[in-house]
Amino acid sequence: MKKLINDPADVVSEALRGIELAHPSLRVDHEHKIIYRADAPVQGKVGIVSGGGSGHEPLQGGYVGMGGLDAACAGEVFTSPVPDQMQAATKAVDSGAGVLHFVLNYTGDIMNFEMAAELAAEDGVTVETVIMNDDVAVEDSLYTAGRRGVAGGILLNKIAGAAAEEGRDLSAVAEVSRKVIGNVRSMGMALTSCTVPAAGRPTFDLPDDQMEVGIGVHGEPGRRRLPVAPAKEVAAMLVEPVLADLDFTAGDGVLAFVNGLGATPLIELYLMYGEVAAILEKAGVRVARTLVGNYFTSLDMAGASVSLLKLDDELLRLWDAPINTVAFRWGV
Amino acid sequence: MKKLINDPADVVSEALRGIELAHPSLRVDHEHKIIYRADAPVQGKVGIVSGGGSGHEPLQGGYVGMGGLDAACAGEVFTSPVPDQMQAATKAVDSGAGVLHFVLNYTGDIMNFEMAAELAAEDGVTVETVIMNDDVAVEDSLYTAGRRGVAGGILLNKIAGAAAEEGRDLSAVAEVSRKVIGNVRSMGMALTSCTVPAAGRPTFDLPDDQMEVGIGVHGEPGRRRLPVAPAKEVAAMLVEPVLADLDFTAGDGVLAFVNGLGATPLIELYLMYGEVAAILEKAGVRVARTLVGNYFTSLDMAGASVSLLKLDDELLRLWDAPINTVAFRWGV
Amino acid sequence: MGSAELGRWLRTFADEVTDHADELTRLDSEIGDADHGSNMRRGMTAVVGKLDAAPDAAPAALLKSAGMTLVSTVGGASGPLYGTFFLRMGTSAGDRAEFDGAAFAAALRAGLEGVLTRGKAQLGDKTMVDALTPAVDALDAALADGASLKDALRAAATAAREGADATVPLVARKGRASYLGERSAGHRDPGATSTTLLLEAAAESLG
Amino acid sequence: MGSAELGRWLRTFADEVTDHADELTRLDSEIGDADHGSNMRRGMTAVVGKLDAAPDAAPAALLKSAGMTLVSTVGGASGPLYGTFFLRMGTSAGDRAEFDGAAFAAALRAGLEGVLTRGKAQLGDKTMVDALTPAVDALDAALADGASLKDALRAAATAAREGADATVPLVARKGRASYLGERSAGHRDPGATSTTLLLEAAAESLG
Ligand SMILES: Nc1ncnc2c1ncn2[C@@H]1O[C@H](COP(=O)(O)OP(=O)(O)O)[C@@H](O)[C@H]1O
Ligand SMILES: Nc1ncnc2c1ncn2[C@@H]1O[C@H](COP(=O)(O)OP(=O)(O)O)[C@@H](O)[C@H]1O
Ligand SMILES: [Mg+2]
Ligand SMILES: [Mg+2]
Ligand SMILES: [Mg+2]
Ligand SMILES: [Mg+2]
Repeated sequence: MKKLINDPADVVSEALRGIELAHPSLRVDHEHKIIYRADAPVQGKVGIVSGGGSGHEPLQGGYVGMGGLDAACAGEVFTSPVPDQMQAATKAVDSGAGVLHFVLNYTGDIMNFEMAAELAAEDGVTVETVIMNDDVAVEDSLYTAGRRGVAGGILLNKIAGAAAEEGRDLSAVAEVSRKVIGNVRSMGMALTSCTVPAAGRPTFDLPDDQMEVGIGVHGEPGRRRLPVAPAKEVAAMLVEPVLADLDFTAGDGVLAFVNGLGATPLIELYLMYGEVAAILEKAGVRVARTLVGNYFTSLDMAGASVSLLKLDDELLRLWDAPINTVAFRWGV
Repeated sequence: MKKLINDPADVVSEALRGIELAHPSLRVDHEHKIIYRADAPVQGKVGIVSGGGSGHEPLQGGYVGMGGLDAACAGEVFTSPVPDQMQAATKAVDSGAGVLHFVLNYTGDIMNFEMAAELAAEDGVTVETVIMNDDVAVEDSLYTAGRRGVAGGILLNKIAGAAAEEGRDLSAVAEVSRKVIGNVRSMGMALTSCTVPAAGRPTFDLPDDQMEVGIGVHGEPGRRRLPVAPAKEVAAMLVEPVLADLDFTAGDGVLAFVNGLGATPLIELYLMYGEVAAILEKAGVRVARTLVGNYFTSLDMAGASVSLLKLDDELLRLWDAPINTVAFRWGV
Repeated sequence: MGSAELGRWLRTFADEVTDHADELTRLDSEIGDADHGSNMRRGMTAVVGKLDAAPDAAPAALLKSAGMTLVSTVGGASGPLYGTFFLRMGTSAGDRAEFDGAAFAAALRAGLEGVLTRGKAQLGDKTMVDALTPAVDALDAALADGASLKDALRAAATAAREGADATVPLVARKGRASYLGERSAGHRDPGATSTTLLLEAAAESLG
Repeated sequence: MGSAELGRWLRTFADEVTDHADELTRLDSEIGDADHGSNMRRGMTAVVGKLDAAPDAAPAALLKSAGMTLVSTVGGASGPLYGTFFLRMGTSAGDRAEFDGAAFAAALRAGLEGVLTRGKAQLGDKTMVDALTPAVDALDAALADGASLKDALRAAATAAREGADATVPLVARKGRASYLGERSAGHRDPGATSTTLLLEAAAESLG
């Protein structure tokens, strides 16, 4: 394993130190591994707390700030944070307007946020929870853990953050959040595995001529292993299942999001976006907004995911609203 | 080679297509492979043209826009653009106030920009050229090609772009550009090689327990090959030669810039920044601004570079001035 | 048995988890995200720290503190699940200072119930439940047959291992492995494997 | 010789460059940035396209168009250098339709001068100059000794290859390889190698 780290056990806490030093607009609770916007709690505003395993850059902290999250809880690499973290964050960002929990649909995240919500209730904080499950690679069913939450969570951060900034109340912010979740679908693929620092070796072995399609964001192997294909074909493998799962032709167009998994250069992501845009055009899907870059990575995995969010006036306006975070900044 | 591409020969042109589709604020001349800010030429403003080999994300185009560059010429991967490109860009962005050429100090870039300046002169455009050479890994001497231009060029784009936006004249913008060049120093290292699409295999082989220190940004091997070391030691190897080359304790503090070479996750870059900040503090260097991320990459190389820019009131103000580009956006 | 024995059990489990951390992580890398070994090691190391800090806590307090510690330090799926398991054992311990076999079996069953409510998994979903359920059943049965606690725990450990072995051919329906669909078959479930270590530690250090 | 022979020379060089593109890129990956082969192939392929488009251009026009095409399609260091080389050859050709040995040698020397002015490299800096200089000198010397153009070009090609071989032990002082300092020693210079192909193509197709 080749990484710019010290003791693998300290990766998360040492990265948090760097984030705090690099971004005066953020406050870090090192004991609980929580990244706060410096001015939290914001009076009268619904608080938004997210959290998840570390290793997904720009880290949860990249979306903390005005127009985004109030707090992000960083778990160990690829391990959901613990209830104490969410409890502390929930208490800290509640200004009385209540707190919304953003959870990606993984068993661990669900259970830890569930326990945190139980504890927060004892603290007298009203908590609502929304669960992102946008990954069309996973078949949904009552008897399984359901679909994973992947890159769509980034779009949720932005749009719900803007809604909260507008001063909407808890149920209204939760409502628009559920609308985003209902309107977004994603699909990803990997050219290489990632290497978890504590594990020290790649999570899975992938021959030089193979790729994993329908990949998770924690190095879980994908649904299928296929021969490596040209970008044009890979784009089709990602976009088609997304289009098949929801009608994106209706409405006011889509936000098209090509996300990098960490080690794939931007030049390839833009090339991929060119292919995605061509497929969408053929499918009669109008692109109203575009996002291309490494916004929800899996450590050093090479690969990409495509997400489509069906827009309407409200979502479009909230997407365009000002935001001031490490990862997204516009209008200020 | 595993990449999300089609024919390796088309990587640059296909990526440009994606960039144009993703960013309405940019205009792309596909014949000449030039990325323009959509409103160029800006009346009365000095034009700024940069260019270089592709493969350095967020591509030259990432710094094109209000408060940044007017045009960026994209060469083949790691190959400087040709004079025709710079000639066309220079003509297109000149509003009569003259055009400044930003060149990174590589023989190819120097010669191609030189020829372009000769051609632009024949077109009746006044051109000034500034050459970035911030890499302390290379010994400077009259008899060699001199120091390479590396990540410091990004800081130049921002600061000179702001000066031009203020309406300063050509010589004034060139003057502040030379101040930046005089005040910035960089040093980089790599954990892995990168793979040039057309070459199809890693530029150099690096054993699992070795790293290259004093690396170039085109996969040129570094000055020394050393055993892999903890981040704390790597940070020292990068910061110390930078501090040894210029006194950064004087003045109004520094801009500290930890740059990723492409495949190194942000979590490692922030961890590295924590180490860099600790060393600077010990050395009595005050950090006034920080930049951490993949701002000048080498395709899919894993590694990082550290740049320090000595600030004064003027540079600080120009750094903070509004900018609206793909890579940097604030104040608007 | 009392706090001393329970403490020995947890310490033995901690040693087992540490010795097998790489194996557990490797299993998790095949159908999960390569962290079960480091998760459990991190958690049980913290539990041992708590034991050292409060050596003479009563059984209920000891078990609850172990549960809280796991919840607070592990995260992931295994944190809440193992945490709930020990919390419920603690509740079932009530204020008794000593356990007989029946009381210990009842506590284990309470822990299992906790895991089922928290995780909503059923037998055959390819989770730790597939090791824990047969183990608790085997313990009850052996005690009912009048076996000594030691022998009964041995039977429970064997049942746990058999249950974990039986997860290999299964297609996961809960947890991260479920995302693999058919591809999850042919691999041993990491959580069922760590649960086997828990029962083996009991057989070794209790009764 | 006239345009026909010059065209043959350029086409032969283009073939050589294409056949050796991987080798040139490999050499460049050792002390440069792994693109010299693809750069030269891209450029010479374009030159051949221009030749096909304007089959009966006069020598000066033909050489200048080759130079302009290389400048416009190659980039990097080799684009301006090889481009300037052919541009200067074209200028030196003036309006003559036919070259004798002396005139061709004079044109090559003019090209060399162009490379020196553009690149400011000196003999021994580990660049294409280390192959081109001895080649041009050898051509002059052989012609002065009354050798046939064919033999003189063979001597030039041999001198170029020896010059390229001699770059192996050198520490580069110009170009990308200079960044390696001492580490640049022990590797053959890519540009000197492609220049050898240029001279070998001349020996094969001219005189
Ligand atoms: N719903 C569930 N019910 C019971 N056990 C579960 C459930 N989901 C997962 N597990 C167990 O948790 C184990 C994985 O634990 P771990 O890897 O530490 O957490 P994570 O999957 O969050 O990384 C699985 O092997 C499985 O035995
Ligand atoms: N200043 C110079 N003068 C003469 N030749 C040079 C000079 N700099 C570089 N070269 C030649 O150019 C070759 C490299 O060409 P190429 O790889 O195509 O360009 P780049 O180095 O820009 O990638 C070197 O091997 C060397 O022979
Ligand atoms: Mg996990
Ligand atoms: Mg090059
Ligand atoms: Mg796991
Ligand atoms: Mg080269």
